[in-house]
Amino acid sequence: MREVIGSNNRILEIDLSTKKFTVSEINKKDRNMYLGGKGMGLKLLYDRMEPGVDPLGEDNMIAFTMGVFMGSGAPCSGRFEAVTKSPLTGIMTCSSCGGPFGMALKTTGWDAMIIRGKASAPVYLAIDSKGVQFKPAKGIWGKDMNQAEAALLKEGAGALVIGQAGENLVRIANIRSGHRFVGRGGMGAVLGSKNVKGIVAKGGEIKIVPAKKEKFKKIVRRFNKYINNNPVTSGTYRSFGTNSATIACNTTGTIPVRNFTGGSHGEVHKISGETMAERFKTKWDTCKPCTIMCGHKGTIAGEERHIPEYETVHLLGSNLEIFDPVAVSDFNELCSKYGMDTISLGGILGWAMEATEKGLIKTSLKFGSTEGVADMIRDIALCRGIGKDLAQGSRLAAKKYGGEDFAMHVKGLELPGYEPRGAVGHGLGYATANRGGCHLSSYVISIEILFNMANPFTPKWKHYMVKFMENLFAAINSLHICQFTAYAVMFEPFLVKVSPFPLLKVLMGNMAPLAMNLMDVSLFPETWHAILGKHYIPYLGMLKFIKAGERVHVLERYMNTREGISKKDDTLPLRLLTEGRKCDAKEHTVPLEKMLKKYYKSRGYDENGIPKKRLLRRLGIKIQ
Amino acid sequence: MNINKYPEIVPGRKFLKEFYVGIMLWVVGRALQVAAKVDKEVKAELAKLPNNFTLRMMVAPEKAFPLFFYAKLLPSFVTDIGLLPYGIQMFLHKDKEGNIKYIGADPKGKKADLSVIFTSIEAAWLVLSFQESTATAYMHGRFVVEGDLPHSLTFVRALDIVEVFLLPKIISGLAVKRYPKWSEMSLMRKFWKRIVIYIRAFTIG
Amino acid sequence: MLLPSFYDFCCRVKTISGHKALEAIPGLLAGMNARRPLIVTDKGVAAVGLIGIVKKALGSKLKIGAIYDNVPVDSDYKVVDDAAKVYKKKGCDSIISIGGGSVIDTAKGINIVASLGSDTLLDYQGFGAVNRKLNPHVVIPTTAGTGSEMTLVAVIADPDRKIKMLFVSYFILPDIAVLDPRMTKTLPGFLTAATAMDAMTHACEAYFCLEKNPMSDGHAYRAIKLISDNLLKVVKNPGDMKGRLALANASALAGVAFSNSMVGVVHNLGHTIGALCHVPHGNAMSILLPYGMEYNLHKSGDIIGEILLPLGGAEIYASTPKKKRAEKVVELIRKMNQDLHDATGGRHPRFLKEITDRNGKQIVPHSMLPTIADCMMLDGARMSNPEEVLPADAILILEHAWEGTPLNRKKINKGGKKVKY
Amino acid sequence: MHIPDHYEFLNHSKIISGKCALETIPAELGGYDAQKPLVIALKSVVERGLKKKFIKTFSNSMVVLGGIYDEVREYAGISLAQDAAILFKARGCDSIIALGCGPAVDLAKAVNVLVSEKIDNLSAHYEGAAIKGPLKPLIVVTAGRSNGREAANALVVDNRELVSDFLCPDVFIIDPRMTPGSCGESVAESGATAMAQAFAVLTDRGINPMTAAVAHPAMSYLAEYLAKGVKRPKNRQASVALANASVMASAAYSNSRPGMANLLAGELAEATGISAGRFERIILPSVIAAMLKKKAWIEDDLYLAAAGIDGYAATPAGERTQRGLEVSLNIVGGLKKVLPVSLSEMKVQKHFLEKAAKAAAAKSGKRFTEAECASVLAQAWDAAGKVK
Repeated sequence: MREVIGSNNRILEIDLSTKKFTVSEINKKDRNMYLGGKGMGLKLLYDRMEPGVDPLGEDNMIAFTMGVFMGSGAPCSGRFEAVTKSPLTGIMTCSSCGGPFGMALKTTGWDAMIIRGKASAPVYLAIDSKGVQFKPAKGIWGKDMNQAEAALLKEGAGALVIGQAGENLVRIANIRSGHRFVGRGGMGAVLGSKNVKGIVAKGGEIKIVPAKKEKFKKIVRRFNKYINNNPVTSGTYRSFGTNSATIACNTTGTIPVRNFTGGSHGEVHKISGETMAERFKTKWDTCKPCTIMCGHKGTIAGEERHIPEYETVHLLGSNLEIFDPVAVSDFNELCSKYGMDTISLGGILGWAMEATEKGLIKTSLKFGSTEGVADMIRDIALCRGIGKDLAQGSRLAAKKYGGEDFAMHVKGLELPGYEPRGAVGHGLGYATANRGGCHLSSYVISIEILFNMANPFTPKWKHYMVKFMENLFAAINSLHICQFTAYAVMFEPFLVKVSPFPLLKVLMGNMAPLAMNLMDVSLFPETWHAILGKHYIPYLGMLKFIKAGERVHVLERYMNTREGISKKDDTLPLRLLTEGRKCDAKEHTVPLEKMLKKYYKSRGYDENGIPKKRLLRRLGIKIQ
Repeated sequence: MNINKYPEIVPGRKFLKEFYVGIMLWVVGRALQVAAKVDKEVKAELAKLPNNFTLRMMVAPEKAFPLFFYAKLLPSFVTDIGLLPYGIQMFLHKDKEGNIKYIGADPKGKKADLSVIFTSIEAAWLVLSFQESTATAYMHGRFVVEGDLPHSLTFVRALDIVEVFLLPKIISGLAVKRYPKWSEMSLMRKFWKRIVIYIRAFTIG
Repeated sequence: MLLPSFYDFCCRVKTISGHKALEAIPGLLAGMNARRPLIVTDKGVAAVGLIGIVKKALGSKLKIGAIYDNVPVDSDYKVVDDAAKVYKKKGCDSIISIGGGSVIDTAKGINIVASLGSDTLLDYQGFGAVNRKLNPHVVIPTTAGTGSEMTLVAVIADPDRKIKMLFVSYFILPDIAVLDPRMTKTLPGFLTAATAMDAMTHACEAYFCLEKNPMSDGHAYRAIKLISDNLLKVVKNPGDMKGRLALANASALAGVAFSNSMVGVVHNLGHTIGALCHVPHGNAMSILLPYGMEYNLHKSGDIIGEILLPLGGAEIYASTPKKKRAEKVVELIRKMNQDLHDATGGRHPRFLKEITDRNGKQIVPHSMLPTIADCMMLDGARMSNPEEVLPADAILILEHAWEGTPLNRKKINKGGKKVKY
Repeated sequence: MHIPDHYEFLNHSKIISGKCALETIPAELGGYDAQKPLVIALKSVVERGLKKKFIKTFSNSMVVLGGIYDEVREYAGISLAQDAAILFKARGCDSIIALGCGPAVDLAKAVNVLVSEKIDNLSAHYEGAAIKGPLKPLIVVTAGRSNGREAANALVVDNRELVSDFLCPDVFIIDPRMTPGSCGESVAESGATAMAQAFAVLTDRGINPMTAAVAHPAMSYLAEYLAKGVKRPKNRQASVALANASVMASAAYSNSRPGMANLLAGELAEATGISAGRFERIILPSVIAAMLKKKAWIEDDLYLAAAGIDGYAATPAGERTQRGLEVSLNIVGGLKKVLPVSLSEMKVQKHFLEKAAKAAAAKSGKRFTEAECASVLAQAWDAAGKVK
């Protein structure tokens, strides 16, 4: 096995129309500016793709990019990124996935892969270190994800597959690798539109060796210590998965109930992570490698299944007023069979239920009832009946049937399972997230609710928190390492650890910039540095690291503004802005306009939300 | 839905305009009564109206100006202005002998043969503050006529003449279509009548 | 275009126009949940066979409840009550009126009584008495002139009290007006001329009188243009269906225009002459129109001048200097009257003295003029004339119109400001 | 003058425009035997402080406002209509006043259907059931941005259209106290919509004298006041004229067939979620340029309305079509500084264009081909049809 020090830097560019591929190299400057993962994927598409192409057309490209951490043995580094123009939102979408395909592709010798064009007939791609083979997908086209993946895995260590939903160009279709998904933004439909059923990478052809082995070992030890000490990463997430947040969110009124009309519900404990862990006797089932261990599997309805994640539980559960964990798991299994994003699906079903209630469409769906839900999921995946329209996403469905005021999406992407009226900073995060209604772009709710460090109802400094977290997470997703490690890295260093909690809270509430910049996240750049070594690129300091994150975020924003995104799209569903909730003693809404103005200013956008030229120049983004 | 968020709204009143319009109606009524006595032209014009004829000028809607319980306590001068108690209105009566008389503002026991109704207080204000001429106001629907249209034309014509008598040219020029020339109405007659009508309107009637 | 400081415009009637417009009626009535109409008409219309045409066009889709053809020329409330009884007895649910102004007004009255439930029209006098939606009412005008199908007024006489009762309400407006050239096909030339000139007068007066507004202007402009383009053609060639359709349209357009912009001295005098001497309305209108314009020339000459464009065409308009345009309009109207006079073999009168009855007797004797001038003061149309009209002025106009000489404009009493619309 | 062999025309709404127009509302309501209206108001209008002025005009009248439901924003959805209907019933109202244009009117129409037909939602009507009887009186007080559907016999709630002659508002009140716009942009958008509608009516081959008579003043006012109104949105005279133009254009348009600019703009607006007015402003010049190139036949009405009587008469008959188009181009050009002039400037995704052209051609009833639509859009992509 060949050893590669630091990073391999090879890009595989595949043109399906001509069935040819080319090999190119990531240059040092780009590596330094955009790191890898998400940043690199965006940069590659930015250089190659014209704005205004049809997401489901030939001209769209999809990039799969690995980070520098992948394969190095850094903790929680088993993640890769997929970037494309989303058919659901019509703008760029980036999705992180922890499946085995990333490691397989990286160890096959590729740091990135770009697919363009459209195959004339269904194919699957088999990748090895020499290049790619286009193989007809006759046998697996039309099969569900389980069967297709099993078939492909015969030829390599990791595979990506789409289900029937992707084949049918369902705009919320996802891509699967192992038990993990490239979930959001309808990437499955992009592959489906290119007639690609799956991609399999041989794996195991090269081995990544860190440049500074000793330092790297030390850092990994420190990293693991942080993770194991942090109560979230080592405690709740490790024991109960992401769904451990349910109870905290329910008491603070931040779970979606009944298509985002309410923020808490009395029966939520039935679907909490703790209940599920006990009831289904869960075991770990995670990305590889991982130290946090948030993924779980358990025995549900007599078979071993993956335990639904927080978002799945709330979008397919509480949002539909369904509090039966087995039913939620059933829906989850259907989604992973047909290949659909559970968050978007939950949003769509919530919309459909309310639209049915209001007489806009005719379905058998009803809030609080599981009846017809499974059938509707099948209909959506297979584009049957009204499912065909629902498969277009809640935005397009609402355009056709009405009910745009309660279609819970931002920029076309359905909202995840946090109710922003209980955490306004998180609401701003939804509005400004580049790919649409996304919780992972900034996840300010972690500060507002999970760590209880800021008042969730005041707009004070929320713009700064959102900005800081966006930059940080963009950088983390470019390394690429699990986002949850950020909690450990942010809160475990000495200074934060010894500060009394009330002081931290006061600081965060009143001087957020100071508080946030005091957080020492230098562990990330240090790891990066240990892997790549100084001889390869200049030293990456913490500020530079955050700036790289900012660059990635602003580049994505800039790419989106070329597709027509502006202030008008940075908004929330009307319901969140105008309707008070019954679960609040005093009705309140998200004061978005106020926060947005400040956010634009601190970001360096103009009042219409377009990045100013000065900002782009400062970040070194070439204006096209 | 919380319907208390959208309260019912009972609109208020425009007291100043009510006051002005009330006074003006009184002046118009009294002036017509006097002019019919002292001026031949007005008399001839009003002679076209049948005898025993009651004319009413009012601002709609009548019910918007409720009868206050204390109305009876007020001196008749105040109630006759038509200001508060009976709505803003005035009555002119032509008796059997053909004399025109202003008979106050109390609608009780009076049956109007012809009603000239201003559609709103604002409309009455526009007309009676001479921002719109009588003809324009009619075109713009500022007042409607209930009863025989020909009679109302007679009335409007008489009103036009009285306006010329009462008001300086600069104002009445706005109110009438064609200001009479000297050949039609001599200066002497105009000024003399103006004085007489004013004095009598405010005194003996 | 002029923007008035205030105006209102209302024309609620759905217009159906075309060579096969009648055939659309069953569908439209069905759309309003009506299946069994009462047909209201007069003997004259029935005599020329128009009912047959309508019946044939309605076909079998619609069951006609009854046909009431007893409407006299001057309709009164007794006729209305009588017809309403027929309506109720036969279980009708809508009205189709076929005829001229009198028939249409009667039908409006019938609709009030039949829809609101009382036995007699007398119950619905006064402001606001008609206060809810009436049953569907389809109007098929046969004269191309009155524009009565477009107005929200119904004038119905009360012979006992010798007054004309005025019913004004939005709900009185017919629902549908059907303009079909087949209905005017049999109209003789001189009547075509008279009714069309009536419409012309509506349009012209609507264009220059006080309540003119942008919408009425748009309608009036097109009415004038259609009439000036088509009238002579149709009079000369009565079978010209295209021309007939154009005239029917023009009449409706003029009806819309004048019912929203009111009319002036021409109608003022015309109504009075009609009432006192029983002159056909159209004839009085066509004779007085040029005089009415001349009378108002000094006040609204510019506006009257604009009429030259639809009346004479762009070439004449452009070649006439601005100041002369209004005079040219008057000249053209006179010429039009003259042409019609020639084309109808003298049956279209040019001056008041030319109007004769069947026996060749003058209808308007010269001695009547002072009486007309006095009574003129009682007609509502004088309010909306740009210039004040007093008996002395009326005499001036009437004298000239009687003789047929152009108005001596030096004698007109001038004063006051320019008209503010 | 062209008279088609068959046409139907309905302009149900009464227009009351000018000084003290608001004060006529009690009398108008009285004509319908109503005296307790529910007011459905645009949030933006209320926020501009017009609510107080509006209420004041009812002084000294018997009218009691059953409530001012001011939750209407950009989107008209059934939930709002249901809420307003509850309010309507709870207060025992008997009529509806829409304060503001666009969604407020759509919503008021929907509420009217709900309360008059006594139903909970519109699903039956979406499936084709006809609206049965006459509805409650609906008065529209124009203010704010128009979407060109106010005077039409249709409502669009939840992006779905219902058509019925009963839906026409009964009265339009255009009062100088209410019409002044908040910014040049919204005036320009309403203006562009009205312009596209009037243009579509006046260039339609099936034009009839009635629609022409209504579209004529609309076009004239646009020609005279649009540039001024956009420059000075607070100008009362211009704003009244433009509000008039909007109402007239939408009344005429609802009796006519949609033009190419309307169809294309509608498709693009649906695809992008940006208001159609902006697209109309961009596409109209390209449509006009294409017509100029094609030397299409157009009734004289367009030039007459746009250039006024004198301008019209001074032009030889043969040149009127062309000059009419040129003048229209200039009117649209007056919006150059406030609205974007090209689709690329609007950052419309290029792949939408093809679909829009296809859909527009399909909806046009074979009047335009897909190729024509596509070429117009291609021209509109990069600021084509530059104004002279």
